[in-house]
Amino acid sequence: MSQALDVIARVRNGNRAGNPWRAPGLIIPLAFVLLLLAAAAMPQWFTALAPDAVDTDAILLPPGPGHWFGADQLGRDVFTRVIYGTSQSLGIGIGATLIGCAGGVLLGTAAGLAPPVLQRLLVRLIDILLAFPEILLALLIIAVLGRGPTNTLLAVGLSSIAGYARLVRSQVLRVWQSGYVEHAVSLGESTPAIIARHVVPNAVRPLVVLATIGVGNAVLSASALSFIGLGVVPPAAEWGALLADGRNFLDTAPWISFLPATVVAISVIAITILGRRLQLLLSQGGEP
Amino acid sequence: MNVQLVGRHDVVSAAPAARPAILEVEDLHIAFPSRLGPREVVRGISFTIGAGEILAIVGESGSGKSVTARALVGLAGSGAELRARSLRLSGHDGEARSLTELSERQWSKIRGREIGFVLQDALVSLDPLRRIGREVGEPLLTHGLVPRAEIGKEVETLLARVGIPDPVVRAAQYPHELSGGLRQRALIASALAARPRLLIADEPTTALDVTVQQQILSVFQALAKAGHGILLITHDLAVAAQLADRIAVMQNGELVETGPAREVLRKPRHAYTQRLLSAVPSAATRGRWLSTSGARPVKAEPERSQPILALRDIAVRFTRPDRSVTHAANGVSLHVYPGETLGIVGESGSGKTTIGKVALALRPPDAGEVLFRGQAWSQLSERQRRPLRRHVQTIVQDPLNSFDPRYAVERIIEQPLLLHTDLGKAARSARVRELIQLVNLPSDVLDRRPTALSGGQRQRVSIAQALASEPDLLICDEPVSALDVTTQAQVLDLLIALQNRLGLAMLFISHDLGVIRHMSDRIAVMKDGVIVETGAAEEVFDAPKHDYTRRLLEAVPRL
Amino acid sequence: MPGWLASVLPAGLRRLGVIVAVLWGAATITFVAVKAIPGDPVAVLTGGENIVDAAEREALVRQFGLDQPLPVQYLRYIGQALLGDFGDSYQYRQPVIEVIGEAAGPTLQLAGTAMALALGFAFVNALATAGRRKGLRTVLAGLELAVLSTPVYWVGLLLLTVFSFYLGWFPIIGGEGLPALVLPATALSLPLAALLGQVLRDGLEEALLQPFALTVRTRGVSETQLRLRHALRHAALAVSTLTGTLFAGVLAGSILTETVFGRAGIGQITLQAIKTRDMPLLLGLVMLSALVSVSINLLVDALYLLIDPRLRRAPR
Amino acid sequence: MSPSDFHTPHRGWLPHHRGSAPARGRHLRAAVTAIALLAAGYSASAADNQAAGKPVAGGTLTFGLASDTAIIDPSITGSSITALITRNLVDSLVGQAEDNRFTPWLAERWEVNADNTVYTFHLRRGVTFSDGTPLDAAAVKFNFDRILDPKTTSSYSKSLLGPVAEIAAPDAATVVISYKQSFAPLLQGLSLPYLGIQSPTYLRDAKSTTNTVVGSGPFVLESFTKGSGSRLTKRADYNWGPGYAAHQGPAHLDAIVFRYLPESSVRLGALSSGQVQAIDEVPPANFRSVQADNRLQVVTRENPGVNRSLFLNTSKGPFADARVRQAFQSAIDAPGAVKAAFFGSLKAADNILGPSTLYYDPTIAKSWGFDPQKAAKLLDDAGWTVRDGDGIRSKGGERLSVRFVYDAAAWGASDLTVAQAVQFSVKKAGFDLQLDPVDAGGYTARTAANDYDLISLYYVRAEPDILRTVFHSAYIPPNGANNARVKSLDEILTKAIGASGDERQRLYSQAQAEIIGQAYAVPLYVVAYQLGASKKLQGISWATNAKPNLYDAWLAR
Repeated sequence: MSQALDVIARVRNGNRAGNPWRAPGLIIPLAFVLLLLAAAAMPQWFTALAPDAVDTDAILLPPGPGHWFGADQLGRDVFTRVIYGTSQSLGIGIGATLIGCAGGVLLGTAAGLAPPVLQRLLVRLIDILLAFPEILLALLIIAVLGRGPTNTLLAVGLSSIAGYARLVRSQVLRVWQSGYVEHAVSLGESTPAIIARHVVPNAVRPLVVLATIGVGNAVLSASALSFIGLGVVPPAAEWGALLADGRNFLDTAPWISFLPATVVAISVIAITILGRRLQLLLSQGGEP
Repeated sequence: MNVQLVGRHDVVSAAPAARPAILEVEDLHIAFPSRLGPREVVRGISFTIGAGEILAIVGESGSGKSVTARALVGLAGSGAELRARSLRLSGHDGEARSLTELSERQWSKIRGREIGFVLQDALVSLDPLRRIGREVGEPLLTHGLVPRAEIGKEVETLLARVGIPDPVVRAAQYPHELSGGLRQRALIASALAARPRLLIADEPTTALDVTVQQQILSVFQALAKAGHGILLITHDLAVAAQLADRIAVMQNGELVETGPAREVLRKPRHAYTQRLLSAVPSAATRGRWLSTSGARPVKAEPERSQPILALRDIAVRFTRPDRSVTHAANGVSLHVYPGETLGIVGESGSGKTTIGKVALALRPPDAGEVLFRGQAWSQLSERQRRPLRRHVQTIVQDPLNSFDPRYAVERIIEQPLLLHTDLGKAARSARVRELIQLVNLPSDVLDRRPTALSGGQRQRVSIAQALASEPDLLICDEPVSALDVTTQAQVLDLLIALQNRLGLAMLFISHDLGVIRHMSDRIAVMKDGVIVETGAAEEVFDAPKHDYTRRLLEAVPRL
Repeated sequence: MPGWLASVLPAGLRRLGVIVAVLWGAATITFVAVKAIPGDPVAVLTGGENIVDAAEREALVRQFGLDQPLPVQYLRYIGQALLGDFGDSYQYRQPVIEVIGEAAGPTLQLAGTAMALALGFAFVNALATAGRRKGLRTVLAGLELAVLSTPVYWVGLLLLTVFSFYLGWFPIIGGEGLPALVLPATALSLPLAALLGQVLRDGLEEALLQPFALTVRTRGVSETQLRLRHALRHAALAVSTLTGTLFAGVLAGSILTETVFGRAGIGQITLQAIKTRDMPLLLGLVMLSALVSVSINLLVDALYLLIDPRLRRAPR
Repeated sequence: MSPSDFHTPHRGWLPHHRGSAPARGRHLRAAVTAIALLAAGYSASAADNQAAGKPVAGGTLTFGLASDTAIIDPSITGSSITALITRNLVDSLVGQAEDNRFTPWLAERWEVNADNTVYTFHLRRGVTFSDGTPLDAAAVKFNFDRILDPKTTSSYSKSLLGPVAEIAAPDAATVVISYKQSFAPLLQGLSLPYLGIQSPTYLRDAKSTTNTVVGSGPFVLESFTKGSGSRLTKRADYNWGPGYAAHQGPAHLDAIVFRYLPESSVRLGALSSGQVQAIDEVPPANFRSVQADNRLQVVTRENPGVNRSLFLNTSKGPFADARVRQAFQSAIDAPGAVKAAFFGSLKAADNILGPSTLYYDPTIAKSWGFDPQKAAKLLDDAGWTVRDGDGIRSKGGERLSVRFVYDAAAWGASDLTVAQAVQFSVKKAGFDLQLDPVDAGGYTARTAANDYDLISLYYVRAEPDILRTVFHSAYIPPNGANNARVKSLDEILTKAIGASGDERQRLYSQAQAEIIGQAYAVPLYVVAYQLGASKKLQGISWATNAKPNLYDAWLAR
């Protein structure tokens, strides 16, 4: 998937010149993501209701005052569930990305800098892992570990390691062969210092952007797992689970799935735009 | 290699005396939109080019010369605004037409057909994924000049015309399979294909070695003789001097001086032209400053008893992907004495950069050894060598490559201090400021990133960094090749001043014979990994012993 | 034999070795994973019923070779897998190869159509908007972003609701016939098209910024010809870096799309193999996907050589 | 009503309801005598009121199914979907009418000896399989021998045959099945498609039977694709329909197409847009709208037997304490949850047994119900007094949390809704009910290892003896489905097998009272088969296992 990330990240934004901090394209998604983070941390600020509160008087109530996003088949407030789902979904998204990146950096750095024999083995390992499409790997991991939010997080995260690792390795090799690493040698820096001070930081730099976009993708992956019934366990209000639940009511109560789906899409869009902006900043020298 | 101009005299069979104008430019302005309103990069320039005439526009980067060239084919860039009192091109039909206000469709009839365009470095200027033949034939196809079936034949004629041997074979090859010179000829052939009367050549020889450059220049000469009008865009006064009938000097979007080549070079009227001319290093400039007038203090004759750096019988081998072995260096022995500058000159692929790396102990030699101050240097383990590295520092062509992109200037210069001194934070900061002053940089560059600096400033930062550890030997690999003439002059002056002041020894690697001659006490000429000739600078230049040296010297265009 | 082939051949053999290593690794990882899945394989074999008595249980265990020690099971499995024999599916009581073979048809049909659609969308979109038509470019880039940010299954359900339930243009049900293929193929193709479109446009824009594009323009070649004759090949190189992602996208997409549209196929049996721990089938599917994935990579490398002469090391 | 088929509507892939089977072989034996006494259960009006028109021949019926089956050979699977489909492909020795009578089919007549150990069947003549092979005693014997052969890996069909001593074919038209001990449920088992007779020629030659069936039924299997569906076409020369059928001769329909449509919205959309004429598992949310649609009909067949209930593990954890179980029972608002999940299309259960089960005790309903105060008091009494920020109780530092283990694949969206409603309901009382979805293998492993607090099951069977399967200590997992791990009911349930009349009724009432009173289980709802169909589809009759028979069905023009 990180190949895709790379691609998404590489896609150019229209106004390359100009101060990227000032563009509205940054402020709006940034504000939205901050809002999401706030909702994840403090859901009770956004809604007075409980996400699992069954209300038999409100079953399948359409959106309106009191229930902004309507109510589901148990009369639970959909808006409240979306808000509470934020921490689940974003948590899985961020956690999985962290796992993927951390594992990717470790494996990728080792596969780029280890002694030749070990290096070849690790490269082969990455190749092997890459031969599994991520979804298959995630499904296998779920099958071994069982369902649940933590396991979803692990499955999505672990399955993305290989992609990140390959990227990190190529970056590590690029940096290792770069002029400034050679120059650092000629300045008299020691190899561990070079790796720690130059190679890893510079190799990991492009990862920041990819990771941002990766969070969005991990949210989508987790929701796909929920959709095929291998995601979180009810009554967790994870976004994918909300969508999956609501699909039985597409014709009678479309809001149960439509509004959460919109939130998912807007969130992922916001995160992706943020990532691209970040990349723009980095590519312009990183001076805010 | 001789250029045969067989056949084809469909171009004007020139009577140079008459020289009817092919292109007339009067009061051309080009502006680009920016946040502060339109920014004029070309401000009211005028010139004409007659048939069989070569006009060179000479200028430094940012002077607006390339934009001018591109504007003439309607490709100045998106958003460019063109304004001219008159911009007239005389076409094949003899009718003059205005190049202002053309639609894209009208332009595409001009491009290639009326004006041929040759860019720098054919490796990237020819589509790398297509065969030479198809690239050269494309204008024919586009303008429908020749039936499809005959294009191949026509392409062969074209290739032969620009002096490419075995045109049938070459047409079937890809750009990367050709040498730089052949490639550039192919590029010229493609510009000639649709038989335009006017050729525009934008730095057509910049990426080439001098000997190859010489060949390409003669192609242009032959073309002019055949009646083509040629607009040559170059930064290199010597190239302009050799090729052009007339020279126009451009600075900040204006033509500050235009005139017959000899006149402009011999009796420059404008101060900028004068500065430009005096900044070019050459035999004549030894012993004086380039960037300012006045003689420079005479350097003490170096003590040549014990070399600071000695290369003994160095060989470096590379294994190609096809398993064949090439020697980047073979039996190279060199000595650098304290306080002197040893220049290594050679064309691309001669192995001079490899020698630089070996001298820096960045690459172990496959045979031979390097001694530093008579002690083992290349034989040491990296751990043993590390503390000694402070004494040998390097300056490279593009300092951006050698700076960690995350670091600001202060951190860059501080780096050797952290490694080799135990100065405290405050002391380091003070030392960094000293060094910055030493290389004539204002202290406000310290918190900037190198990407935000100009090329000359960057090279100064890299010099400051190299000096931070108080080295005895500087290894400079093409340190000024990426710089404009005037900037190059300042950097060279700085290096010489520092050498005088600090008693540095320098191993100075360059392809530019002028620069080498200006800088070096002694010179080594390299070819194909072997040193063909060494000696004192005057000796080598005035009485070359080796054939290759002679050829090299002959190929250098002179002012 | 063309000269470059001779120099490519040893590299080709090395690649073959790598492929075998990758397949073996994938098989091993899956074997370990499958053995690590908790629970009793016999329960799956018998559909979870404890109805079988000890003797029958033993018969089943013996029939599926589960009584052997793990290393023996592993070796036998690897050995048979080499011969293309993955044993019988627990769930379908049929050779895995046959089960996969049956499911492959509909999935190939779906994936092939979706890929064709996606390529079509992407090419038109990229050619039309790379480096020009700013307004349209913004709109399409926005749409691409929206599609990539919306769950695939959700897109499928929306298409279904709108075009089948409300408009009635396409049949809801079905695995047969062209009309039944339209919606699932579209749903599957949209994210692929978005991704491809972005990369293609990106590749085109990058190619158009190269010096050679300027040369081509100075020859009087039209903008469209420049794209078709020159830039597209360069962009195709950029697209090929994406194949792994595309393949993964097709598999993930087919699992979801087949579920939404009730189509038979590889996606369905993969899901079921996971849900029911049908280990032989799961192993077979993983090997299939690894095989397809390495084959695609190989094919792309070959294409690369075909498109980019710089990669062929021809003796001068 | 069917005494044996207890796994009707679930959405899983695996053929059977997990854990439901262990006692199957045994509970069948005692059941048969009672069957004839049973009245037909609840039957919906729509199905019976449509016999108005005269049957029309022709047309293709497309039937949308919520579940798929992996194997179409009825002899080696227990899948209810396979049963539904193959009922049209294979004939049985005997038929069973809706009123539970056994009627002739492939067997013209039969004799059973007094102690139910020897069954003699006299076969109808002139019957052929669709591949031309004639049906004779040898063919029947071949089928049954194959099922009994361990290599066939048959499990359910084999259990229906019971502990056979010998199968004999003394002449071409006579089959004798004999047992060492009495085995009463054979006729009922024989009437099911799982013991339908297939062509021996085909069975002998086929490499694999997973995808094909060749029988003597009114339809021929034209194609079967896993994950997609199957297509059946009429056999024109069919002339040996079951005795209970409304007509003889070929079927009315030209063809039947079964389509696997797992998404409920898709299934419903296909029905309302006319692309299919019948679906199973009508989505509860749409139940009313389908009913209200004058082109459509919904037929609900309530299942007798053990209602969908939660079984509380009495052997360990918080539920070892009867007061905690009772509190749990009282904390659940089952009618509310069921109403929410099924939109009134199913009835909340008021007892462990469904109302159409023999000896169902209607008085039990009044003895329990949703009562939060009672739940709170019971928990206080039991010492679970501390409540944390979420309202969850604890005792001595231990949280009152209980794990509900279920097989995710066999658990539909509506059941999930019920579970979540229950979860919220008991949370208010202070229980932390954790849903713990596992797959089939995991489910078996967890129940066998006694690693759960709750399990949910239901059983389709009209005989109250079914209680023995669920509450007799002999069936504590891994030996059966006594997931409550109850031991105290052994005596009552054993005695009840041999008892008769009022005594038997009294014993079963006593058992029902204890199960509810001691809160071994919390009944949730009465399970039913729901058929949504176009009104054009007529002539459907019902098998005793609550599945539609399509032989008599026809499509009005």
